[in-house]
Amino acid sequence: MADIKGTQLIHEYLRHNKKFPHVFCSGCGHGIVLGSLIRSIHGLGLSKDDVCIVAGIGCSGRLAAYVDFNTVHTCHGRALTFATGIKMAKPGMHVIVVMGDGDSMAIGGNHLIHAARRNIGVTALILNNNIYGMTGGQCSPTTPAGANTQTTPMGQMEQSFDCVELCTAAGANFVARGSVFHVKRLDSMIMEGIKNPGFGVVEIMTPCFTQYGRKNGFKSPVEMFHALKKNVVKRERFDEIPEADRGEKVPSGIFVQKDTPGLEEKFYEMAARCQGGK
Amino acid sequence: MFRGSFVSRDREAYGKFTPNPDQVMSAKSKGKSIVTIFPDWCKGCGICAAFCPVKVMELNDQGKAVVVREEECINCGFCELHCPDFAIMVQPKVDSEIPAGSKSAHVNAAPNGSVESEKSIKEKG
Amino acid sequence: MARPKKKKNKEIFALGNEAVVEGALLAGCDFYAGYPITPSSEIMEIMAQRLPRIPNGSFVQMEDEIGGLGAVIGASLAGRKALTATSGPGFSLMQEHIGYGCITETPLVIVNVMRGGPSTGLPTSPAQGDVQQARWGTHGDHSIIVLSASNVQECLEMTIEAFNLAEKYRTPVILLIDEITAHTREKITIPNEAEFEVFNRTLPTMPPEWYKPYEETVRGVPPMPAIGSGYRFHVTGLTHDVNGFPTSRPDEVRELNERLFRKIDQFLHDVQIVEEIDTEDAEVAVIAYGTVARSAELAVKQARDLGVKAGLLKLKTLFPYPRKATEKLMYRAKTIIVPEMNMGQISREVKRVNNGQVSVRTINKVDGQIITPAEILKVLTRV
Amino acid sequence: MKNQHLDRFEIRLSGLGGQGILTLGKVMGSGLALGQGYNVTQTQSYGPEARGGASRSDLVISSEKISYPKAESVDLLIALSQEACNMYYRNLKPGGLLLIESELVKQPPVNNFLGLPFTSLAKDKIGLVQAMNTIVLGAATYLLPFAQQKVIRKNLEQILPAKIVEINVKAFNLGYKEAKKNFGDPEELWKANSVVVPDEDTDYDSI
Repeated sequence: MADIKGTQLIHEYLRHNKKFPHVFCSGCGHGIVLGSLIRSIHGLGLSKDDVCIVAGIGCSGRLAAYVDFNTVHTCHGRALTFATGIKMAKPGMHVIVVMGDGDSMAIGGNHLIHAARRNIGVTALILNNNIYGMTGGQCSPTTPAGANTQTTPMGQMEQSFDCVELCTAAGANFVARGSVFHVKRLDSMIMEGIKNPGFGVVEIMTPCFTQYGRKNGFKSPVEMFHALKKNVVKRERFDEIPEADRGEKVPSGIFVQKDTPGLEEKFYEMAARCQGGK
Repeated sequence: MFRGSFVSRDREAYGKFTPNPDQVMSAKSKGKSIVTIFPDWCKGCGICAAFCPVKVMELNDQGKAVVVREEECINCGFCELHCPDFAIMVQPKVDSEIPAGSKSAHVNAAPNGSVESEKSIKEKG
Repeated sequence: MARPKKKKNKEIFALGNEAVVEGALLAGCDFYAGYPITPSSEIMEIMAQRLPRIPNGSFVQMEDEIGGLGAVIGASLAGRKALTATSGPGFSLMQEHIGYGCITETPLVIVNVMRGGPSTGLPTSPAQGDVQQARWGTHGDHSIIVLSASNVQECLEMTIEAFNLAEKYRTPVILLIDEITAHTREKITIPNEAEFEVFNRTLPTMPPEWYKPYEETVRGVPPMPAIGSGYRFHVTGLTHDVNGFPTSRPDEVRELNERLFRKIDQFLHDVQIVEEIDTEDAEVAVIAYGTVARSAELAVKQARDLGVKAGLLKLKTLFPYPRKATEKLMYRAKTIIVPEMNMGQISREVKRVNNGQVSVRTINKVDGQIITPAEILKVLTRV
Repeated sequence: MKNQHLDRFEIRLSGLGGQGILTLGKVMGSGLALGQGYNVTQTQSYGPEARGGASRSDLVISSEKISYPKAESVDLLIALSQEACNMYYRNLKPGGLLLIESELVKQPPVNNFLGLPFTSLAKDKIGLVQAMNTIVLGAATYLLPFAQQKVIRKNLEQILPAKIVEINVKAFNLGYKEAKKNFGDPEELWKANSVVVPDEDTDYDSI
């Protein structure tokens, strides 16, 4: 596998006994994230057996079934709890959690902040498409104000969550934001996230044309990619932009990178002390 | 308050993608690649056609991407990285063909029998 | 299956909750995740003390009961024997994941120390209100094993049993005890390792390429490898085919759902544990479980002294409901009395079996107090 | 020494929170169950009545298998506070003994009671108020005709953390000695009550 790359490499990791093409809509960014994840795992040289992908419910939840790792498709919002169990039981396993924005911050919001506080050594990829895609386009905790959705036909009135700030405040060890347009940067963020000890979060901006774009004035998935290209800017550049001109722009990059050991490391260290000192 | 990147309904029209001229003109790599598209896997989102700096692909009348100007390809890798359906493969011409087995295996990868209607399943969420 | 045999051995004076921990550790439990709730908290507290001291043991306190059971399922998928304990409100929160455990056939044990309800109810008083919830709490038709324990020694024995059944049948097992038993201290005997059987899940023996995670076997229970052991497969809460991938094909869906029932229903003799006391010639019989069975035992003894041919069927397995044992009892008995600390949950099952043969009397008490022997005796002597 | 046969003997320990009632119940139960081999169930009250100071622990001791684990009609009621004494006196069966903290229970409900100033004893003679419950254990061991002083003391030594064993053994001995000095022969005290429970029913735990 060493000398192959690109799409060929990705195919090495796909489960070809699953039906392809995958379930995602045309122009959905989730496939790009899947590719990026595979490249990152390959880039880190991890064995397929040592990687466990835990996914929640929703479009992002379907991602796990397509890759040839240990994969678990869990209940809505609860992926992090399963991942916590797996990581505590098998601390050597690289546990990567794939969640959507509603999955992680609405129904699973409590699990997200506590996983961050607990600093359990899993890496969470939060696929933020600003909408509940699978259920038909209802508003999610990251739907921007004013946006049209099935449940906000007159425009979203609530504030939205900033995933990066939320996870930073909750104490995550690694927090980053990328987008499916800036794939190479995304690859390196995911790799950093997996390498980093403790709880890591990578928020990935990904477009949902079918449920979000069509209702909010986008003519094609391509337009949404143009929007990503324009609006997702490196955080260094974002900081330079005067606040008034920021508009729809969001910063991307690595926001937090600490090397506090994860809960599982601390626990087994303590357990070794208990067993040794008996 | 955080605002997502897909905010406005009355947003400005997005300009056409203008590739980096240095990259485009790297004549060194021009015409040295084979671009393959698996039509069974392509869903016709058009990302590859829209963002290809040298317009190698186009969408055909069935809405799927096809290679029309392979010789222009500068092997920038954008389409491969951004194809959500893993349907595009860019390979160096030196090998003159796709390595054994990989093409046919991937094109006809759909399993026999496992009929799914996942798209129709509406989940709690 | 060999039940733990009693023999003079190490004795301790322990709470019901402590006995659950002892039983779990004897059965090989090495993972606990949960959320504290009265009256089950002692289980968690003692586990926090004990688990770091055993090789590979791990413990984590989660943010809620949903997380607790989620972590338990994750650990079980990773090859651990995992336990969580809770009580009323926490048990309600866990229902979602119980269903997940059923469809993914994940072995796990949930101890529910029943307290007064509904809602926050009576946190420190006993009740038996969660019986039907344990059976039918999670949505969708499913098969599950529910056990109960009536004294501290049984807490230990039934916890071992719960782990064995969970591993054997790849299913969640719920052990229902009530606040009285959980908070009663009694002398219990800890059996030697040789004195009871510990069952571990069947591991696949075929090469990983051949392995199909949900394939039918002779017992109906597919072998289960741990995550990370070389068998890479997909686990999903969606209805899946034998390969573990989601399906909606009617034949595959039916096959999965029927097998989930079949794998337990073909071994009812192994799953259904009852204890019969003076039932051979009983004309009036009591069917009881949990702490109430203790009162019933005394009442039956007192009734016998008074010349009433009374008997007791003590249920240790509540679901699948021990139909055969109940039918056997009804063969002779004219009246069946079902005392419960609820408004009639097991009596429902008894009446389903009854089919009009005998008269079924219920004693229901929902005031947070245990049903006393005198109350049962009163009914026993009147009929 | 062979154990006396017991059918069903019930003890209720009650008092204020912080007096160590629950520990006392645990230690006494453990001594009788593990040390002397009786069947013992020990339950305790939780909940609203346990808040606001009241605390209670029940022991049922029997040579036979114990069916009903809670105390129904109490043979020995130990009340270490006025409130507890008032509340539980009615559960004391006819002929049962009442042991009180004589300084804290100022108004005993009957004239026929046994009392010792346990708190003062702990303060003055042991120098540690927390040892009060162990003094009660010593006194109770003296009162219970089937309890063996040596066995209970040995069990106490085994289950307490090493740091506090010495002071507690001292307290236990003091309680035993004081009871012996003040109460007279326990056989005499129990004479009216044959220890075997007559079956008066329904006076169940109605708290």
